[in-house]
Amino acid sequence: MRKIMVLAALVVIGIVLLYAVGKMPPMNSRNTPDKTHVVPRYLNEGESEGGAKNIITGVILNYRGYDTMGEVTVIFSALCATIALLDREKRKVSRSGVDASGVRASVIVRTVVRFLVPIVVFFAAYMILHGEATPGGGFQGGAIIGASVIIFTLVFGLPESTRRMPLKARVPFESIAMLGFLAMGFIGIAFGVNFLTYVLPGLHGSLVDTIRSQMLMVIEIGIGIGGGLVFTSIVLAMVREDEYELQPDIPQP
Amino acid sequence: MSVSAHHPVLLVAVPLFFAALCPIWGMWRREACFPWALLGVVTTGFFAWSLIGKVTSTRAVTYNAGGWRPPWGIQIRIDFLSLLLICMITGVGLMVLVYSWRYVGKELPPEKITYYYTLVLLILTAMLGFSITGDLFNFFVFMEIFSITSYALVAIVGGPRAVRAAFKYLLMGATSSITVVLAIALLYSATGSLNMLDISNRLKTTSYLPVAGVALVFFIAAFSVKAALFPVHVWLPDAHSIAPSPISALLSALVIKMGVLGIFRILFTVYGHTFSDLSSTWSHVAGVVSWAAALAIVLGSIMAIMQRDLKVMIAYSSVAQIGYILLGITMLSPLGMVGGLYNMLAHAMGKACLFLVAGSIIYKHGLRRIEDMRGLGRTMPVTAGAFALASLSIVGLPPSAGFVAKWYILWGCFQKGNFAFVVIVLLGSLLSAIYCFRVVYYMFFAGARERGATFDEAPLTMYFPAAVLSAGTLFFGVFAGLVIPFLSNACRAVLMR
Amino acid sequence: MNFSRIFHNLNYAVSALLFLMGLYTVTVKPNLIKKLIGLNIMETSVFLLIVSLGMIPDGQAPIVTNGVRPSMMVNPIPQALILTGIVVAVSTTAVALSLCIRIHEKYDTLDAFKIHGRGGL
Amino acid sequence: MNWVLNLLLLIFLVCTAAAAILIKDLLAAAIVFSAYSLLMAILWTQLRAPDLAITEAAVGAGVTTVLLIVTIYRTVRKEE
Repeated sequence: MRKIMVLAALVVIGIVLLYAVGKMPPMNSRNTPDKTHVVPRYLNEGESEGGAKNIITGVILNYRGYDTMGEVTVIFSALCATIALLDREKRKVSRSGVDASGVRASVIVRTVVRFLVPIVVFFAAYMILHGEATPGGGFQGGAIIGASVIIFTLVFGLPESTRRMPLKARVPFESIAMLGFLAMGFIGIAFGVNFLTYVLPGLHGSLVDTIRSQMLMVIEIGIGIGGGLVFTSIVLAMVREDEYELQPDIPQP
Repeated sequence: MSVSAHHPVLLVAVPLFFAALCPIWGMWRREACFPWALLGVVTTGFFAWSLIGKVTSTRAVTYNAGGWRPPWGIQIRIDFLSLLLICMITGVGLMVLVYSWRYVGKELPPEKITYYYTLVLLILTAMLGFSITGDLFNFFVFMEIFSITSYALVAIVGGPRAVRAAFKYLLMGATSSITVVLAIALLYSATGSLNMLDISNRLKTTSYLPVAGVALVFFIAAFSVKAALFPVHVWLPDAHSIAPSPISALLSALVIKMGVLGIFRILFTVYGHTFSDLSSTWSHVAGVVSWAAALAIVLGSIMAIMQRDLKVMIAYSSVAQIGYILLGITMLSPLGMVGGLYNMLAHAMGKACLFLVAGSIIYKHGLRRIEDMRGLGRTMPVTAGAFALASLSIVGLPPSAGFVAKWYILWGCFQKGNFAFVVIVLLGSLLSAIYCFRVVYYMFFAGARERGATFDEAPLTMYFPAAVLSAGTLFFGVFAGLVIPFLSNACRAVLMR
Repeated sequence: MNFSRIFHNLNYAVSALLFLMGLYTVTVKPNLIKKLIGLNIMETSVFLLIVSLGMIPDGQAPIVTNGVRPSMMVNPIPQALILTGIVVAVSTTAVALSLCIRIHEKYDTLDAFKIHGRGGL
Repeated sequence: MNWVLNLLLLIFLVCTAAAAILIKDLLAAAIVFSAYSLLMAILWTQLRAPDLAITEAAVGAGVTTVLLIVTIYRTVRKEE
């Protein structure tokens, strides 16, 4: 009964959607409203005004920087929500270096991961720092940092990764993405221009561009570190297994 | 440019700053979180206060984030409705925060307190940002922040019913969020812009009006879920009744108003200008919303009467009151709209007060069932008195703010000549009188002897906010002239263009 | 209904189909994790729609490099919006999964019908 | 944009989505969902959105899948 009602509703929604698809501007054409109104300025002036060769980076950090501030707040609130629901990982856990079934990861996996993680982190750093000119940026870099921590945790176990990244070191930096945005915004206000304006008055020549790219870089690094730590903390809070605490240490082979 | 020109953005930036630093304070010392959050809300309240004069003297205060003019950048735009909402958010938020101090200390495990205050600051930030933005996608971003935080706050205590209710809320809320993105995508494809006023201008000339019409339907459907309009209200009674009481107050008084604001912005700010092809779709959508709202008034009240648990009853009453607000707004007469918007204010204060009172009773005596409230009027006079005053406003009796609101709504119905709605509004008031005064009766008049007449009041920081809020309903009933002229100007401007 | 236009807008039609599949999963499937997978499918389907909006014939990625003129670039706004959208999606999923863990602790099942009785969620 | 590749990717997308919905084993469904995300990433590179493709590959296929798997590991694996 419920299924039939749902299916009927879905059919109605589907017909409405198909109707919209039939009436929508043709795909893959140049003369649709979205490509003639706001975008030309972004594409033509994006490098000089927005301060980034990668127009998307310019749009998300500069033209729509306020949105991106909201976006980093979204992941921060997701972290707060996860912690509020699940609590932080416990600090003292004794069973180290084993996976869930109590089996130590093989030496090959451990060695490979030990070499892989620095490379992945290095790649993430490249992505964060070079997001201005190539695809990538703070979020992508942050997600990759998070992924590297996940790999590390899977192989070396939760205690090892909480030892490497203790809670006290993580908490102050989790909100750094928002603080980066706010700091740059307040600098703008202090100089008498609008919030999140990177072109400060009273500067001349190439200094304007330099200051702007430095400010964008601060925000980008903030997003990278903050995003990476948030993903790390969410995953660590979720993999926390309460049974870990109760079991004695397994002797290392 | 002086600092006062930046107040619109500081309204978001300052509470965000406080929220960002809250976990760090909590790591140092848990007790530091409450004063820190209080300081944040008070500072934000100062900015909201400072905007009152500016907004009432001009039609709207605008601020370009990043210094980019509207179609290219994000514009913050504070009109009178936004002003009303930010005053409500900071005011009710402050009261709820003060109330939380003792309540949370008892109800929550200590390790969750830090993140409780962080989440409350985040939810207030997001609602402030949502009320003042003039950009559709920014609208969505802030909506996501307050949605995610409210899912977590509902389940923060972690009882079985709480996590179940929170998951239900999350599923419906997330589905509606996705629908909002879909609608934004359709509207963007038809107009090529994201600024609300710019979209509204471009809708006059676009050749893709059918797409915009479909987007309108999706928008309204999605925001109806956030506002808990009648057929999609099913998450509300569970979530609002099981959440910790200060959070119930926050959700019922403010968060569902955000859905109403979404419907208002879409119907009037974005689609208000469009005529010709779209006008029939538009008026049909408004008609459907007003009938759903009328049904919500009747059925929500009936469900509230059938409840035996006080908080569930108050939650169902929210469904009915949202019906009043949306009925007033979608009636398309200036008087009705004034009534609907004024009811937002009245309901925010009244409903926050009712939930805080219910929380005090749970805190003090652990009572949830209405029959168990006998004699509380003697032992907890301030709390019970606040409840009685606030229920005057919920029912809509003079001299409360709820009376003014319902009077205007009724007047609007007469103006439109829609007598079915007249009957429904009056019937709704009658039904709400039944469910509210039943509780008042138990508190003050039934079986007082069973409980000792000793004074056994909740702590000061708990009955004071409730008393302030109920006094607020009285104040805005007597001095409705402070707000109504501006509201009616705003409504006439919205409807006449 | 204009079927040739629908076929031309194939990406849009497929994203509409994926949206419906996701919605079906969210409403009908009893398992909570299944519902979340459906939610994610819905989300990505909308993202596909928005990204497809920005495409132009022989378009290039909107990155200023040698030999790419601004008129050859695809629309960057949808991409900027979806970047936000993806992060929002993963945030919602994280919160929902934490709720799932708690629900499993309390009810020892993730079946909506067992948790809620007959009506399901 | 290559029409043939686009069409193929769309077909695969629908297939993986259907599989992720229909498979009873939640772990397998999560893995199939990760494949779906990767296909979406490839489609986005075809639509000239490299930034999005990287994000979707890292977040959609990586982080979301890991979160799903962690949850499945802590709860139940089979859909009853």
